[in-house]
Amino acid sequence: MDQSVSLAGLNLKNPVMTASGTFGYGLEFTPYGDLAALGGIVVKGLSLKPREGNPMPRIAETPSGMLNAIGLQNCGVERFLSDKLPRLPWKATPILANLYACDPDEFGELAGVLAAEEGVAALEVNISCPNVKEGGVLFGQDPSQAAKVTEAVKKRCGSKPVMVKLSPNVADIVGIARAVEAAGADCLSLINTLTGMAVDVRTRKPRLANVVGGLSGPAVKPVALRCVWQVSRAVNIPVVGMGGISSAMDVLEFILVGAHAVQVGTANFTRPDFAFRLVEELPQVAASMGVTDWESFRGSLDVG
Amino acid sequence: MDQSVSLAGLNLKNPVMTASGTFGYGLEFTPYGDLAALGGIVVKGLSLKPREGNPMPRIAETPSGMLNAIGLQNCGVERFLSDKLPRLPWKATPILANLYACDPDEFGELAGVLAAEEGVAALEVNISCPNVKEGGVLFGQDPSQAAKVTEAVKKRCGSKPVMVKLSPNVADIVGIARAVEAAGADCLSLINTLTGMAVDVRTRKPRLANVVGGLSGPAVKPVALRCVWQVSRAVNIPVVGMGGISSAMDVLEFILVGAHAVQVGTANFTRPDFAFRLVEELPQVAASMGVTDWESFRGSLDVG
Amino acid sequence: MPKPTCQDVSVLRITPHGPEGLSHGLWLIELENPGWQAVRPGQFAMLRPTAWGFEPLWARPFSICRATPERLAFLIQAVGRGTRLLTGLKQGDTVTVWGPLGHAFNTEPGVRTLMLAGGVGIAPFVEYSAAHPTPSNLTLLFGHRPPLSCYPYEDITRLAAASAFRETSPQDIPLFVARIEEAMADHAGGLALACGPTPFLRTVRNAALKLGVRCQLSLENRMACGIGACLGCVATDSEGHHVQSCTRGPVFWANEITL
Amino acid sequence: MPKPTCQDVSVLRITPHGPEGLSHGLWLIELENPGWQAVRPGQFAMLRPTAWGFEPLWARPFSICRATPERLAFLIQAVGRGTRLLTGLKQGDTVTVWGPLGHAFNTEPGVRTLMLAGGVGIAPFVEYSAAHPTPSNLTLLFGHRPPLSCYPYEDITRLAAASAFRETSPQDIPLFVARIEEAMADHAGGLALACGPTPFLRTVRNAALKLGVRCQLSLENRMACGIGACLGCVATDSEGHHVQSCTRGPVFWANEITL
Ligand SMILES: Cc1cc2nc3c(=O)[nH]c(=O)nc-3n(C[C@H](O)[C@H](O)[C@H](O)COP(=O)(O)OP(=O)(O)OC[C@H]3O[C@@H](n4cnc5c(N)ncnc54)[C@H](O)[C@@H]3O)c2cc1C
Ligand SMILES: Cc1cc2nc3c(=O)[nH]c(=O)nc-3n(C[C@H](O)[C@H](O)[C@H](O)COP(=O)(O)OP(=O)(O)OC[C@H]3O[C@@H](n4cnc5c(N)ncnc54)[C@H](O)[C@@H]3O)c2cc1C
Ligand SMILES: Cc1cc2nc3c(=O)[nH]c(=O)nc-3n(C[C@H](O)[C@H](O)[C@H](O)COP(=O)(O)O)c2cc1C
Ligand SMILES: Cc1cc2nc3c(=O)[nH]c(=O)nc-3n(C[C@H](O)[C@H](O)[C@H](O)COP(=O)(O)O)c2cc1C
Ligand code: FES
Ligand code: FES
Repeated sequence: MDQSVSLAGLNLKNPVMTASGTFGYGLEFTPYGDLAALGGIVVKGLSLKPREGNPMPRIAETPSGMLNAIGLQNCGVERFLSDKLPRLPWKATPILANLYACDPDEFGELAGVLAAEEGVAALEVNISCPNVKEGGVLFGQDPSQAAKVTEAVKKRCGSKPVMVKLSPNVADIVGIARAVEAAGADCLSLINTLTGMAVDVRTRKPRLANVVGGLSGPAVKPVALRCVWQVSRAVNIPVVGMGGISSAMDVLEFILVGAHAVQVGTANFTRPDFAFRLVEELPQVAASMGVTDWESFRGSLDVG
Repeated sequence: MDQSVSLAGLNLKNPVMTASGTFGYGLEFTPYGDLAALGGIVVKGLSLKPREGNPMPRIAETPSGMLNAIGLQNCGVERFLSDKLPRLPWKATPILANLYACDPDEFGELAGVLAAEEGVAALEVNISCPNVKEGGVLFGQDPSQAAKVTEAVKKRCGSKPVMVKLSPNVADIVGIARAVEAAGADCLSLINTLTGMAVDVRTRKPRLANVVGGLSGPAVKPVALRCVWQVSRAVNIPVVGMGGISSAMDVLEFILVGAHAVQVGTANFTRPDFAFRLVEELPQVAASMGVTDWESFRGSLDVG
Repeated sequence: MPKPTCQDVSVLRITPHGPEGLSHGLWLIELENPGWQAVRPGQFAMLRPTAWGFEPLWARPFSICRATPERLAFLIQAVGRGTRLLTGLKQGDTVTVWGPLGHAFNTEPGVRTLMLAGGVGIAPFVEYSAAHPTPSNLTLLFGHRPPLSCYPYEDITRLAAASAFRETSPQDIPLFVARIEEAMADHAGGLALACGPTPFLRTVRNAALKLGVRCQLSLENRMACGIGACLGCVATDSEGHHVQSCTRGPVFWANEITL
Repeated sequence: MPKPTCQDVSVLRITPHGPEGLSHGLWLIELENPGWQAVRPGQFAMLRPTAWGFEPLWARPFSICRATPERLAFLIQAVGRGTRLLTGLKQGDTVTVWGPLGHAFNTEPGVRTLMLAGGVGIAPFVEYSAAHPTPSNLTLLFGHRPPLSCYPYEDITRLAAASAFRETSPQDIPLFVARIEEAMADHAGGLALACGPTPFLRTVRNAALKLGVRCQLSLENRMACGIGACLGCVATDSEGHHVQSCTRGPVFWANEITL
């Protein structure tokens, strides 16, 4: 079957993208597979200026998952555009920039810089990072703030599609999704990490220097599926699902509940060729499940 | 060391209670251990009238966790008081009734009936069940609703302590906790389950007839620890922690972040003698971690 | 009824059942008997390799296929993650086991009794035939897909009359249904006992109600605790009430539940 | 530098190291070499038994102790969940391995080189000594707690001068520190290389800076990906920047990072 997916004007070879922060700038993975084979690549969250991120330790393993509090360490948008982007196969596969800023104006400025680059196919707006003090997840917990950021980005993004990334740390994710849709988002991605914590009884210290961090991996998949199901039924823009995807069957589960495409995150750490293998396996697994085209399969969950 | 804990007027032999809905009415576990050895027993959620709960299937396994959508099936308060409570060792260990109702008045009425019973040591108010249509988690997502339910129960509870059980499905659990404290709660327990979902690609159906259900087990422990840490620092009433506890070390983790006591839930399904074994192991594990008394250990997390 | 217990015991022996058991995923697992005195046929146990961390989380329920003072035997078909991990155990590995659980099949010595088994549903009838005081009153009708040697069929034929029906294509199903109805009709006034997949139990139940045969069914609902606590395994009784199939069953009178 | 690869390979051999390795949890694991041509001493690999579902989630990093065209050997100390599961593997089990990763120790044939190893930190020096063109320029100082036979110490003494210091009580630490400083002083103008636990590296670093010895340290930061993508393993360089210890290290010049 034809694996391609069209998403808010982007043409993806297949529905499998890699998630921001779990696939570096893409280049780290070149030894392990052909980047151009992926449906899309979302690079590590970028800010206007370089950021050193949080102190160590920043990561901890948890049951079927992990916590991270990287704190958006990144090389800054300038170095990304000069050093990284030119080496990525942006003509062959969409490269999505993930944006992080401290206020709507700064989001707008960053969006302007990135959208002007031919090699940037779309913008993913991170209003849901739990690991930074200013802004971060707070934007994603308040519908009006979320809308403001979306508007600021939309104003500066030119013709590039804008995908807004939602936080699961809310009572009503549908409310946020609707606010962001109304503010002009072209597409939604979800979920970002759940706020969590781990401690070491021996040392009586938190396992993360930042104390709290973001939970990801298979442990959160049930929450992610629920969010994608709720949101994709409530909005008219496409939804990109993620959270714990670790097999081709998981990809199908997200599409079944309504996702147009997916992102693979934490599973990239279980082996660096993970995403490439997934892309290879997907057609056969889809066929074995009787999926004949994405269109008819998407959202076909039978809730009786 | 002395394992006992005093909690809002209750004297617990040790800090380990069993969580509502995971330990039946207690009686199911009599072949596997001495109920009187437990710190406390919280029985399955009770309503004024018997409830049949949700249709099948109601449970699904997930990575390091499970989903349930039992829908508060229970025998009703009357049969609980006539058939179950008299057979429980309520003189030897505190029996806590877990209350579920559809509105504040009904909560109050139920509280009145239960509080009048000598064998009921305290009331746990479930404002956070994600598996029922009316009320349920909605009370737990709105500070003013949560306060109303708390007040209604407090008005009818006589001298019995009232513990309010919080939902993690909120943006700001501290806000709910403070509202409930202000409304007169004697104690808080958290977390109830996270709303999640699982699907079967082969049949294209949800794995739960109710579509969504509550996620519990080790997978959610990082979220639970974070909630307990945030809430116990913010309120002046004691906090009972739960969510994924599956070892004596986990019990210590919850006390380290600020819990007075804990509840063990899903782990009871991994072996029916789980809670009894945990109670036996705890003193030795605590000693090996240098814990000399609960008081000084509680909340002693060193966040630098 | 003696109290159930929960204990960690060793795997004494684990082998595919018969020469073709390996390729069809049918295994016989023998565990140390943790001191269970009076296992009644139709009862089950929950099994969980002690080395499973918390992934997978739940134990799995299995009918007790054979109980001697030294050992408990289970017939296990590898169908999913849990059963694949269980059948990958090695001799000497430790398994946490609790039981014996649930209600057994009726044993009515003087009554002609028909045992209806589908696939691994044959397991409890091994113990049932062995423990029955008058096996000459017993008849087995066994429907199966993998070869007969994958099942402990001969352990039963040694004691009771038996016939087997191998289903090789979906067209065989109506033929098997006819065989079931025929056997049931032949046991009017007797007792029929069934264990197998739900569609099979439905067929049996319909036939029993139609023909007026007293009939018990052993349900295979998903279970987390096995002891009546989680309410995850409920069946619906004839009055529409939800009853735990682990403690009120797994063996129910066919007319007392809906399927 | 040849590209790293990620592959599934078989365990060829797995044994406790020496007669007392079992009781001290020190193991030698030999894997099929997945075709890595040019492993440089000090590089590491990420290891993850392919059968681990997603619990535990991460692979674990280990120094390449020895590389031949047929096999890769790792010296692994069981210290936690992951290493306990790894050392419980059996011959024939499959392991996912990616590498060779990171920067190696400098090899400067004409320069007197001091190898400072703490515990399992001895691992990379086995390959280092074997690959060194002039091992007569090498000296090993090895600090350890379990008996010497638990470590591949003799593989090094066959080629290079070596001395070992066994720490049996906390009072021994200042003595070992003195030995380190003495050996460093003796290598002024030479090169010092260190691998071991962080407190040990700190000692080495302080001595190197004090005595002005050119010195490289191999860091043991927690790692998730091993390839520079997760930013979970960063060290702080002398300008206060966070740099990935997996790709910019694990071997750093002592004056270029803070500890
Ligand atoms: C009382 C009773 C007696 C049984 N006796 C036997 C027996 O003697 N031999 C045998 O091979 N099997 C028996 N079964 C079925 C056996 O328990 C399931 O095949 C097994 O639980 C499947 O687990 P899995 O992880 O391999 O399958 P998966 O399908 O991967 O499991 C998914 C989930 O569904 C549950 N599940 C799936 N199928 C069943 C099922 N049919 N019954 C209950 N839970 C299920 C599992 O607990 C698991 O959590 C019995 C079931 C019951 C209730
Ligand atoms: C470059 C490098 C080379 C190494 N070489 C060797 C070697 O040759 N032999 C050897 O025995 N060990 C070596 N280690 C240490 C080894 O990786 C850890 O002992 C191992 O990861 C511990 O895993 P665990 O699950 O058993 O321990 P746990 O403490 O249970 O693990 C908890 C978490 O912490 C991480 N972790 C704990 N300790 C360390 C540590 N010291 N380094 C990195 N991560 C850690 C683990 O990844 C795990 O996620 C090396 C580490 C690095 C970074
Ligand atoms: C180490 C790490 C770093 C991350 N960094 C970012 C980031 O910079 N921007 C962002 O939007 N999401 C970030 N995320 C979130 C992921 O993109 C993804 O939303 C989340 O991990 C859930 O998917 P998963 O369970 O497949 O990992 C990060 C996740 C991890 C584990
Ligand atoms: C099967 C099941 C039934 C539950 N029923 C109730 C209930 O009736 N009332 C309630 O307050 N919580 C109920 N809970 C939630 C638990 O008490 C507990 O809050 C939650 O499972 C988290 O703890 P755990 O991870 O240790 O299970 C139930 C949980 C499970 C798994
Ligand atoms: S399996 Fe838990 S109630 Fe039956
Ligand atoms: S381990 Fe992931 S960046 Fe170093």
